Amino acid sequence: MNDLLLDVMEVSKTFARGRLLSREKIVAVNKVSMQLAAGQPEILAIIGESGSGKTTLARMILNMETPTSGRLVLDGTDLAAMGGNAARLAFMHKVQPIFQNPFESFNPLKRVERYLLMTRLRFTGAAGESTAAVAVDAALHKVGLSLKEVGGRYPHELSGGQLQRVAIARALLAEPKLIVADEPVSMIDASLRMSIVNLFRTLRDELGISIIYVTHDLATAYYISDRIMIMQKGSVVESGDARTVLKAPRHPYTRQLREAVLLPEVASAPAIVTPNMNGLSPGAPERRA
Amino acid sequence: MHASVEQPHGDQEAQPLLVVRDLQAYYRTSHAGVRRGIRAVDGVSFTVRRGEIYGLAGESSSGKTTLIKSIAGAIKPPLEIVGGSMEFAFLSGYGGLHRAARAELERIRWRHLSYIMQGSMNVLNPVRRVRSSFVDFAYPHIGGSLKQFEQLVVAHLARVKLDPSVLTAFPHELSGGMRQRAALALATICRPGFIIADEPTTALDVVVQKEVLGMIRGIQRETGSSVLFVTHDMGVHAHITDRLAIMYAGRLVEEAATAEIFRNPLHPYTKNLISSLPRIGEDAPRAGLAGAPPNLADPPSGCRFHPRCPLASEICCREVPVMREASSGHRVACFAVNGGDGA
Amino acid sequence: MVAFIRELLRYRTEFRIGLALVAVVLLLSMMASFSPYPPDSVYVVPPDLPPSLTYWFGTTSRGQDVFWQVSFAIRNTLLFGGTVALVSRLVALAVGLVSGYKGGWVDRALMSVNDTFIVIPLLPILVLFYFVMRDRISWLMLALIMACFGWAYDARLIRSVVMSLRQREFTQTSLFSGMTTRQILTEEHLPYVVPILFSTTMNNMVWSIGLEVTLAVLGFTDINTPTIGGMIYWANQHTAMVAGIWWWIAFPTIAVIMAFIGLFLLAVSVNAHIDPRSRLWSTGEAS
Amino acid sequence: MSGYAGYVGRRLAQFLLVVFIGINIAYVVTHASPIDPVEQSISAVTSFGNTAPDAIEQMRKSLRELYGLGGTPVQQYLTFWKRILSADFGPSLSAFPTPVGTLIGRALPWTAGLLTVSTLIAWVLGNLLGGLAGYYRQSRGLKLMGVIAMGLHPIPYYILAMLLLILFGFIWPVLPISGGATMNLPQTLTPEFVFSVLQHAVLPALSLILIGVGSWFLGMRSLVSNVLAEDYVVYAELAGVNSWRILTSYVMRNALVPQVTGLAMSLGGIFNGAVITEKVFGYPGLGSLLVDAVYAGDYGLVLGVTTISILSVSVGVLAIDLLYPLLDPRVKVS
Repeated sequence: MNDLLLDVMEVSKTFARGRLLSREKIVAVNKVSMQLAAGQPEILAIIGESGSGKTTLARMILNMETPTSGRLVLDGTDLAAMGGNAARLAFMHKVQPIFQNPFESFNPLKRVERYLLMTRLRFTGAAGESTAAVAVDAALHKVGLSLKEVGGRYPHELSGGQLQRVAIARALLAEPKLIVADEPVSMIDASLRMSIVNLFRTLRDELGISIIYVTHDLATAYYISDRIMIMQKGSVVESGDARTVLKAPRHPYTRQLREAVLLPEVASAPAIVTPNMNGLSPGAPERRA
Repeated sequence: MHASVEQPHGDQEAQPLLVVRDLQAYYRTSHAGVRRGIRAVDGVSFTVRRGEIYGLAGESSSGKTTLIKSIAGAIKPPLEIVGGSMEFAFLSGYGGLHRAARAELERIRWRHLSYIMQGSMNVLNPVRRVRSSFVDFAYPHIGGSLKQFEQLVVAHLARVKLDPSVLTAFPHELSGGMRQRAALALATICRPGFIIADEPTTALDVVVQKEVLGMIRGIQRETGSSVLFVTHDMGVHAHITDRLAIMYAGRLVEEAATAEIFRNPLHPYTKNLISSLPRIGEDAPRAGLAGAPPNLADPPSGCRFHPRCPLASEICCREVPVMREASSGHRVACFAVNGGDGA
Repeated sequence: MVAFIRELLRYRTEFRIGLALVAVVLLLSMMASFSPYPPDSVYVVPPDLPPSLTYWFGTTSRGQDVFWQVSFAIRNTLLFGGTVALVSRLVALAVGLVSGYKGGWVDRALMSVNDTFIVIPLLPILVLFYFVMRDRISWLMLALIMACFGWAYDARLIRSVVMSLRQREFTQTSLFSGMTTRQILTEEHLPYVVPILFSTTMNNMVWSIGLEVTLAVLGFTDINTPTIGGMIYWANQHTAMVAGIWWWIAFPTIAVIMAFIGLFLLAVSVNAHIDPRSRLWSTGEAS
Repeated sequence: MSGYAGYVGRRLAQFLLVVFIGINIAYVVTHASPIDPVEQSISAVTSFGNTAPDAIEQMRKSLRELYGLGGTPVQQYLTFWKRILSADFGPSLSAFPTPVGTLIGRALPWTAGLLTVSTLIAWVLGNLLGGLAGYYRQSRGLKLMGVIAMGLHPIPYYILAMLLLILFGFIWPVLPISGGATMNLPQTLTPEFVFSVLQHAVLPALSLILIGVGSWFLGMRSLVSNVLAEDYVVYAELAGVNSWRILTSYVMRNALVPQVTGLAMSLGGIFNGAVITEKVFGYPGLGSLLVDAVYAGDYGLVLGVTTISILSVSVGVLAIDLLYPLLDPRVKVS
């Protein structure tokens, strides 16, 4: 029991739609189990399309949603049995989230450093604002920023990439063991995306933090994750070592996803000719491999 | 005014469909005596040929959305066309849709020029059946009896693998993919010569996205339309476009046949965009670019990419590089590639 | 907050006009403290005099100075509206917050009751209330019973704001930054609720004052406390219009209409300014 | 279609809840009084003249029952409901021995007619003009109308009605200012009678319409400016769809959806206004009946009018709710 950081046991989540008379149940997550080992930091990607239940699962791990059935145990604590403010703080000390939309992650009316300082003061018992500020600056340096750049700024004064870095720095300030990131780069510009993705790798290797990376993007998942889990309509259809699964998918759905990835390689196939300039029959090259 | 509407299937096949020359589109606001300008599109020139899918790639602040709005003639304050021209094969002499007469526009729109919009999940009127959208949009251009028209619509829907029953459905009764295909059918039913597609598949799941892209390609081949295809997703560009232009901070930085761009990117920005794309099966580390895209209210001097450019030299801070042909059909705006003097 | 008000002053003509109207009415009501006559004494001045330099707004058939009467009346009327608004705000805020944050069946149950209170026609019930209370009805009692009905529509508004706030990601960021629920409510969410609270307060005052005037004109309130409605009631009792004592009705009417339009414009302009789209429009801060 | 059935079920449940809570409020209000309402009513009635002692006794008995003053609290409560459900409010005290039900039955059509017609006119006109004002932002005439609406909307019914009364009663007396029809006309469907009814309805209707129009106008105008930014409108504009078509089928059609909900929500308030208007113009509807009943101390009549008001407003709301899916196809899946 103790050698697991996270133990998800047969969790399900159903949502009821409609009211009183016309009730229908939607199974968002269906008996999903998964484990993360303690002391062995890794990046686990949960992959799925919209409606696959990946976000609901992530929210259950973050205790933002209560499972309909099944159990979640984080570092020895059963999430269902967790009561009281102290227990909640202790939980958030271990698990921190990164959200999809960096522009929405901070209150537009407040300065962003407020959240950084708050996190430090609440979770690590930092003595006073000035020691907290030192830690905040250090955390910002880990994500390639500094308190000088970020201090006193409102969210709209920072770019999406900067804000997502601040969000990661904030999570780091709680010194968590696990970070749950739901589509953390899908709204980040292409030129900045990989530096954020690489950051997750650094967190794993240098800070020993495990990361659950929720995404629809197979390519980035392949790039950074150690293990992956493919979800379809609430169930896990395939899971295992990222490279093995993505290079040789077994489940038909995984194969379908794998084939739908639009790869630049297709275009660099040598059969390409310059488009015909003479209009009517567009000289679109045959590209299907 | 020598404006005239030409048939898309006339004899001037070699004539390009759209020529954009040195377009400048700014957002200008003035309040409390302070004038501010955001130079969202600043000197963009390119040509869309007949029957090709011309791709435009750029990130969120690159100005690509403003460029699309300008071409579509959807100019509302504070957006202004400050300079340059846009000449369409089917509408010459005006220098852009925003200057065309109303009657002219009514004739052109949807018949010669249609759109597939960003977020086109929501382009169908939510309180009316899908059929009425087809009638409103296309019937005035196609004419004939309503019955014939409906037969035509049904036949066209089959091209996007939609059942005729979608016509009697309300938009909310269709799935996201079905709505997207209905929007695609709506945009192509008049067989327009030119289609502007703005992030048409961004909101779709990957499997559906691939299917819809295939349909766009199929219809485009059949009708011989030209498509201006805008998306930030390089994978989509690789899959569907014939030629590709890369936009950065309001200007084009590179343009070539899509395959050429992916095989031999010249501009340092493009190089990074392509080399940073992760690929399944490749384990080499990818690096993102340092810095952030510039604020267009106060862009960097000279080449707007120079603060983030690994190759930047002193001239890049001073002078603006122009697009020059590096090899046949491959244009790039970079001093490091084109050599020092800029012009 | 200060910046918000400064922006309103700068970009919203409605806000400026509203503020000016409300200021005039407030000034008039504050004059009441300097009245040479107690509000309820009659025949202190010669009756039925038209407006003049001595009696600015003329005098009534009951020998009262209309100017000082209007001053007392508008003060009491505003106090009445303020009391109703204050009490009903407490209910609206409580219901809106609970409904919005709790969600689920609590929300559904509260909103069912809420919608009921929106729909029920209040005037017959107030009349019924007067009927059973008769002379024992007091100013405060009426204010409280109106407050019991005046919260529902605004509770719905507050609920919808709260629901969207709860959904927003920054709320989760605050939670995972270790903020307490109280902190999230007061520091993160309150700034979004305050403008709504303000504009609904203005609208609620318009509503309750309108009802009070109506009831008073019909004689269904405590007619001995001078209010705007009470003044019109007495004027009607003395058939002032037929007798040509128009100033007895005209001045209180003008005062209350100024109050109404002023309060309403304040509400409208704040509302419009919260809406980000129209805010961009007016401040010209596009994109 | 099961989605529609579910919707209807929910609306019916809400309807029953409104009636239940409304009647309970009436019960609590009548039982909150510290004074004996029966004796008070009787003294109010008897002070008007000589009433036979046995009639007074009968009244007292009927009133005590109506108030539910006999028996345990539970029995009182049940009796109260029984009388309301059987629509039996006893004889009217002021028009003894005519039953309260008859008086209400006479007054109800006047109110229903006035209210329906004026609300419909105000709603249609306000939405039409507001829609145009939101769409053609630059039009000076429509801008001016916006200013007028802003000024008219917050004025309470009584004040506006009074202003109209002064205007058309004293300054420019062209319209009848009191009553539902000319007194001595037989109440049958003769052209004279109909004309007289219409003529008498002009002023009360006008006051209701003037205030109503303002609020619908302002609501619609802001809704339209929101709808204008929706993708489907922008898209239709880009597609060169005829601008009248865009205004009607796209902009107004979608903006109307919340306005229908708004109509249902404000029906109670509109009814309040009608009560006042009727009193000001001496219109023979529920409002006048209610006010006169209070003056006459007629408890049964006051209670009867109150409960009927709650009931008829709820029915009106239910009717609008049930028509709503015709306008918004999305409710079926909600």
